[in-house]
Amino acid sequence: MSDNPWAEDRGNMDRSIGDPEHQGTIPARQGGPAVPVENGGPFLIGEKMTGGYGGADILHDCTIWVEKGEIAVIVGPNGAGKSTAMKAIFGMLDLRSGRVKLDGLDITALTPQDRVAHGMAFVPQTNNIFTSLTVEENLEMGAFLRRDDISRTMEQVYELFPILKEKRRQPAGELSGGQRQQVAVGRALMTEPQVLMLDEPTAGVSPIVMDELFDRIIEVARTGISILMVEQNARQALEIADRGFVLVQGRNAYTDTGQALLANPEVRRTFLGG
Amino acid sequence: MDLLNAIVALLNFVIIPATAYGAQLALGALGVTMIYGILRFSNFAHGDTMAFGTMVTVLMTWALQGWGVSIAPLPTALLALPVGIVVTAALLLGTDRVVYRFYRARKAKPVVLVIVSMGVMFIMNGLVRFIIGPDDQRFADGARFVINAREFKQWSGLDEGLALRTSQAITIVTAVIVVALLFWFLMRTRTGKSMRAFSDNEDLALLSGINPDRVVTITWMIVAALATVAGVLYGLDKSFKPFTYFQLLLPIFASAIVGGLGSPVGAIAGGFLIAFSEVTVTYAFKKVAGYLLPEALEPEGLLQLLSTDYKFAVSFAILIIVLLVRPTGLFRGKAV
Amino acid sequence: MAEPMIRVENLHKHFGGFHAVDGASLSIEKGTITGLIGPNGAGKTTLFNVVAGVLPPTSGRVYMEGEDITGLPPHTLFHKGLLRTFQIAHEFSSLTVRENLMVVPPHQSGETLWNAWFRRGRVAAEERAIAKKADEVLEFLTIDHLADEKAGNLSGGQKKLLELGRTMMVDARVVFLDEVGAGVNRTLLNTIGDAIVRLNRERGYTFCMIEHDMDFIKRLCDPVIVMAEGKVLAEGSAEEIMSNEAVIEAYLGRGLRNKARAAKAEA
Amino acid sequence: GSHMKEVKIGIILGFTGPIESLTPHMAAGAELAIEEVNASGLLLGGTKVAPVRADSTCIDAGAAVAAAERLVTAEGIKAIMGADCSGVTGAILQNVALPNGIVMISPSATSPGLSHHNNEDNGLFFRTAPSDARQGEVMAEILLEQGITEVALTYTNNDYGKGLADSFQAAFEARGGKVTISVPHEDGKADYSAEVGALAAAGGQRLVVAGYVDQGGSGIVRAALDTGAFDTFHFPDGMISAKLEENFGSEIDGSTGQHPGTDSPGVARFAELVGDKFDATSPFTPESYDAAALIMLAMQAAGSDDPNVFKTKVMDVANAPGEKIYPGELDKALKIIAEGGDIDYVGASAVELIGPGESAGNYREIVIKDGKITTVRYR
Amino acid sequence: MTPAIKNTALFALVFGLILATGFLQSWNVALGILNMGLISAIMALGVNMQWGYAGLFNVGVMGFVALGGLGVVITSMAPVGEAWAAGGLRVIVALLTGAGTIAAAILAWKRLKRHRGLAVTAILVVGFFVYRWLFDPAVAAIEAVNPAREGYLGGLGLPVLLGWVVGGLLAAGAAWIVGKVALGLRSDYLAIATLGIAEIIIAVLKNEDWLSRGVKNVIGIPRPVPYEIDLQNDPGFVERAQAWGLDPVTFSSIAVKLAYAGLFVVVLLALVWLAELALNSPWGRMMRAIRDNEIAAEAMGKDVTLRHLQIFIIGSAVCGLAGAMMTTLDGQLTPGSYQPLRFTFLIWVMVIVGGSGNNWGAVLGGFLVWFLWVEVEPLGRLLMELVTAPMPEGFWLKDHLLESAAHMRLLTMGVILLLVLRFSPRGLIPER
Ligand SMILES: Nc1ncnc2c1ncn2[C@@H]1O[C@H](COP(=O)(O)OP(=O)(O)OP(=O)(O)O)[C@@H](O)[C@H]1O
Ligand SMILES: Nc1ncnc2c1ncn2[C@@H]1O[C@H](COP(=O)(O)OP(=O)(O)OP(=O)(O)O)[C@@H](O)[C@H]1O
Ligand SMILES: CC(C)C[C@H](N)C(=O)O
Ligand SMILES: [Mg+2]
Ligand SMILES: [Mg+2]
Repeated sequence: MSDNPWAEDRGNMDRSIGDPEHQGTIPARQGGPAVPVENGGPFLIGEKMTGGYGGADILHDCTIWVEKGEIAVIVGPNGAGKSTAMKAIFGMLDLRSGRVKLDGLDITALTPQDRVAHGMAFVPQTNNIFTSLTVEENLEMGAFLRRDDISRTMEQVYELFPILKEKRRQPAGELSGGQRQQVAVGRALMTEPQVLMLDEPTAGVSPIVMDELFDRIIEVARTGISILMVEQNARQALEIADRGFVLVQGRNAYTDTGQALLANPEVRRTFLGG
Repeated sequence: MDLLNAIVALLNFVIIPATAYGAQLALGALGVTMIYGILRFSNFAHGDTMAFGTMVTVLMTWALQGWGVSIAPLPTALLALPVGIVVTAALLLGTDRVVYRFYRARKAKPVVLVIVSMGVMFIMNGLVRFIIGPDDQRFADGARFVINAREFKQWSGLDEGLALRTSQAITIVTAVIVVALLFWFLMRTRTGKSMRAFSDNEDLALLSGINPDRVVTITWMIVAALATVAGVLYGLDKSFKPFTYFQLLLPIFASAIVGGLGSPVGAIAGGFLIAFSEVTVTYAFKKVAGYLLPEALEPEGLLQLLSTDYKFAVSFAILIIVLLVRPTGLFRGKAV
Repeated sequence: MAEPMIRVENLHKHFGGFHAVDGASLSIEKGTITGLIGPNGAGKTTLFNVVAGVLPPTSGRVYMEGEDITGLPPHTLFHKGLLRTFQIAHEFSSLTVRENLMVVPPHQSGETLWNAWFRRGRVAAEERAIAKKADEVLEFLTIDHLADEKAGNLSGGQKKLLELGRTMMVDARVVFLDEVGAGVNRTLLNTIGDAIVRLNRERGYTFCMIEHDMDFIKRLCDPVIVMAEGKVLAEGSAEEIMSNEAVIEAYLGRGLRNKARAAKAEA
Repeated sequence: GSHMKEVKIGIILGFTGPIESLTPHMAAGAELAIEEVNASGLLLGGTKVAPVRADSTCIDAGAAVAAAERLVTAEGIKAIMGADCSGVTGAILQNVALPNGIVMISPSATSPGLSHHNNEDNGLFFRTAPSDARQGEVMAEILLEQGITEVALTYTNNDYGKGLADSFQAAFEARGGKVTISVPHEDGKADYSAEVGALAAAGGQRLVVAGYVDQGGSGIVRAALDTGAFDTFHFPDGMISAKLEENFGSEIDGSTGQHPGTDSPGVARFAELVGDKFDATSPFTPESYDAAALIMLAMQAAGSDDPNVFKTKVMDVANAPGEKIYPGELDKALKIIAEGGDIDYVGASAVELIGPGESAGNYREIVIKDGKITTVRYR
Repeated sequence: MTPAIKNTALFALVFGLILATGFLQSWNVALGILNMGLISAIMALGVNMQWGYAGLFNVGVMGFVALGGLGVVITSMAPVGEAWAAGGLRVIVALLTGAGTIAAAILAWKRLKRHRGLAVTAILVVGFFVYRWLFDPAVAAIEAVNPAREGYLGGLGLPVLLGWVVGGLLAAGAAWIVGKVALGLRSDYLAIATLGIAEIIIAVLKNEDWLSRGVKNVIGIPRPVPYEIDLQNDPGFVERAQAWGLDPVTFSSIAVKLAYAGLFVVVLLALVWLAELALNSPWGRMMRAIRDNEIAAEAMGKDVTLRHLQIFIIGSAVCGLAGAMMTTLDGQLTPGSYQPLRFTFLIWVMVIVGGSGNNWGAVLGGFLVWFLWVEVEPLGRLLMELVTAPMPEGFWLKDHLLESAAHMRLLTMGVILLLVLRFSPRGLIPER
């Protein structure tokens, strides 16, 4: 139950008066400016983040970072706070303490939209495409903040995901799960981000497409874009990761390179299914 | 048998009035559906928003008439329309600022917003009556007819007259222009697409850098324009009386829901469906049948399916039938 | 051979053009604890939802002990002894934990207004009995200290326990568990596992459980059914499944294919 | 005397609502009679009369009852000049006048349903207007005399419209006429195309509009003219006012109508008395003057402002025998009564109260000529 | 301040306001407000059951209230023998035919596999014509019976209090039909369905003269309490009044209002008692469970649709009962006066302001909002007089403001609703 007396609907399901399904969940925040800080440190870092959704804290002093052009992966049990950590880095929830820094700027105060303008892109775990818009419009929306010519980037995305070019006039809602996932990543790439954040990009995707996606992600990383992702397919993800974070109940349990974590028997046993 | 007379009678009493009424309903339903799609609640205050916009336009029209400004043969109200739209937009934005925004920020459930809109409805209802009073106001001027029934009879030599009022012609033309503009805006422009995106997936829109406040602002402005245009057209065609606008709520909602809430195409289709069924179901086909059938078969009764007492029961019946067969409305609105 | 507890025949469930369940056929034998595994989005939860009557199937049939139960509403199935828990906990958030359990027993006389008004003595007696039972269940689940807490305020794991507790309020015949283990602390998970086994042995409950934790599966389930892309991919004991090529390919995985690794090495 | 006594009379009319263009004249008519009496200073030994207005809204029974209740319990009025429309009149009578024992004289409520026999109204209710049972007959006669045998009929969907339509249809058909269709219309709707479509399809030589001029009635006429469905109409009382001329002018030339009215010498005197203060020919204005006058004359005759006392005198002063009293002669009447004489109030509308305390019914037949309402004759 | 004290204070405040009206204006007005306040409280209670207990959004309150009024008419008015003779039986047969046709159509739709569209259409068309053939002449005959005073079948001539029950049952019947249709749609479209059905009910009441005289109104409905006139003519009563130093006329109307108030209080308290018992029973727990999570409740064996239907019917019946009481108090049924703003949306304001989900909240809201609805008009006028006092006589703005004071009412209601929703979103007396 929420403590928000305005968000009560008394169980009302009446569709002729409201549309709760498509309602957003990201709370409106009062934005602030980005503040330059001392240089050095990782390219993007969420530092000692503590916070949650208004009730009890979900994250406790959680720190996540990624260097330029690197792939960082967050793994952990369900409900550990992986998605929450991503949201926190993207400014989708208020932190009680801790800060987020990007490229020498303290961006803790920025709203999510402003972070997009600062070169961050995010692909949520679910509901990550505009189902009623065509594939092409989805991509256009990705480039919403850009004022320059987007056709080149769009070509690149189509090169990366050829199937999308074929279906570009089709509403994205009609695509299969794997294709939707490609649209979602494509939309994010359209911002020409410096950091791409992916929340379980391979969820609901067949293994073949999953491999395909991992390939693409590596390719994207090679163009100098930092990648921060949450993965349930922890083994595959850690294999390609430069860095891995294991979260348990909102805390950093293990932090190491991907290979090292894979090699750690404790981690293998508890989180990777042996 | 007399095909021409039958066609003219049908045109005069069914097709032209229903088209004009349908266009007005469609414009009203478009406003409702825009709010539903983007702000995600059914706005009970929409009828009164229409009344407010029309009221401003009426006052402006009177002022213009007072100054002797006219664009005869077109009604002066068309000239006053932009003022009406601007003032209404200001009112809606103000309302959003002091009322709706608070709930939006708190992620209030749509049903809470609906109840809030009831409050706004009461206030606007009172406000309009406070300013212009509860009575009928006439503000139409300029030429009344494009085609006059009597003259048509003389000219054509038919028994049946055909009338096309200027207001009907304007209604249809304006509705076409407004709808075309709206669709061009939504389908082709960046802002329009961003609004569709917002309507589709609010969170993701935010993550794409779309500014929700801007979307909301533009939505209210479009709604103000649609409501004012719909209201003024309705007022020109019939007359302006605040209470009638409140009563339009039922057919407007029926149109929007039949078409599929949240779907602009649906709103238009719904508007015409409701208007045409209201008029045809209650029309007495005696005369038309009389022209078409040989004399021996001429009907005794009125051939009226339903007496006019129950005409708006028709909108409701259509609504139920459509929902039973297609629970999402004709054009697959958002409710799944 | 006796009729299986649940038999699913060529089941399809489409969402628009998307085939979430795409011709699945499987049986859950009486008295077993059947595991259901498969990649995310394989259609497991959807299959559950169809069997439990939450969603109507696009085509196909579901039988319970030979009786066709396709498309029956959940409350009817409940009375036939078919229960389910939810992957995302569906607690009654404004009710207390005890009330959450007390809601469950069917045919309570106090659920009829007439009795609530005019036979209060009988209702009160019944209430005491139900409350007592609820407290026993809470104690069993080690959350009796939370009995008067609003269920909305429980942690994720506790909500999962509550879900399980609800199935213990009645004499169920078959219980569908959707990821009871997810988000539940390991020691507690062992307790839950024990509870499941006990309910299975002592009360004869049949279980079908979706689970991602292979250790847990291995410990409890026989047989295990693997779903992928809406179809049944394999079936067998846990050991068989874990060495099944197709399953490894689709679900368990064995790391990335060479291409990805090569690409990485290059960089 | 040094200490002036004052008695209050409520004037409850629909100042807002569907006949708001009629009511200002009606109220002014009633107040004219009150001024006249006050000027004479002869009522009950110098008692002054104070009119108190309240809004009946014509249609909202709840609001009307509340307003009347306020006048009776808070303002302490002794009689009601009103109400105007039949529906609210019935409501006020039942819920306020009867329980509180207040005399009520309506100048314009014409519904046949208000004719109370058997003393159901405790002798408190009168009207200076005739019942529509009579108007229906007169209307049928007028039309048939003009050779009109087939009409379409539409009425405002309330007790007045429905009652009048019923009585007209019965009378018309009994005399061999034919009503092709009878369609109600709701007031306050802006769109009447469906109604006009049905009326046009049924056809008829003329369209009878038993509606209100400030409401749907005009809407129907407008739509019928625009579509060319009908060119001429027949209007009963609720439609006839200056507003009709203003709305349609010569577009409806040749249309006919009637409303309660007389050509008794009283009318001319009334017009003279009014001068250009307001429109003396507006429907129910003379009746309003008369209603107010009757209340005060009855008080004088009873020698009391207690409604339960003077209610018995209303019929006495209104009918023969006695000296005939015309508008402007109220002072004379008061004097005669004070001296113990008898009067027969004729007033502006040739008052003659019959059976249940209502006007016997004289009508003014009109025709629209060059966009003006002109009198054909009285009947 | 504990909730109990706060709630008592709120109720005390409202009754203080009514008492103040008695002292400042008149006791008649105060009792008038009290009586309608009681009726409003019952209406609010009905809506609160639907909305507060189950989240059902009913915007057709007006229709159920009107049906309650109809119940009173058909129960308590004297039967019109002549009309019954003219066509009473035929109308009944026609109505049964109509109902039978619909039942047959539904049955055909459910049973038939092939050609069912065709069969249903055929049944409906044939049924419609048979129905009209039976119905139209009967109605014409009935309405021809002394149309000025009767022209309808009249009622059963039973005691008017029985009419309250019948009113509730009529509303319940209508709710059953609406609920069957609207609650059965895949997505729930209850709001628009009730909005439409309310308008249709009013249209039926306005146009079916044979039933309740339509717009010609039924007046003179019998009363459960004595008539003022009779009291005034009763020497014993007059004596007592004079003994207490009261004017018999005023005293008689106050006595009658008090008698009504007594009846209404009994009904209200009985309803609140039943509602509270229900809410705190396993039934109430089940309803709350359904409201919290329909899917889970369904999985726990609760028939959600049936329960929704049940609560929808009960709530509507309570609204119908209140409507019957109101018609009795008015002594007349005037279909033309039913307006959604007054009978639907105002009731909603009461529920939301009072506190949805809480029976006492709804009752408080009923009293408070009704008081304001009545008193805002004179207060608004007073306010306007104050505001315009400095303006010169005859100044257009002054006249305009004074004239428009009546419209302050709607405005005030809106403002109150918004203020409560903003600062006390759970209402003045929130759900526990
Ligand atoms: N919008 C929300 N409001 C309140 N609590 C939430 C919200 N979203 C998530 N939570 C809670 O926060 C905790 C962490 O959730 P989160 O989504 O971060 O987990 P996760 O690690 O991403 O799990 P998964 O692997 O299942 O995606 C959970 O207990 C969850 O119930
Ligand atoms: N109501 C719905 N509408 C459209 N698609 C749906 C709906 N419900 C489920 N799906 C889709 O069906 C597919 C199967 O979903 P399901 O929840 O059954 O997967 P699962 O096997 O339970 O996965 P997980 O292990 O993640 O729980 C998913 O791709 C999901 O997106
Ligand atoms: C003023 C009149 C039009 C009133 C009408 N005669 C009635 O009884 O309602
Ligand atoms: Mg997650
Ligand atoms: Mg699942």
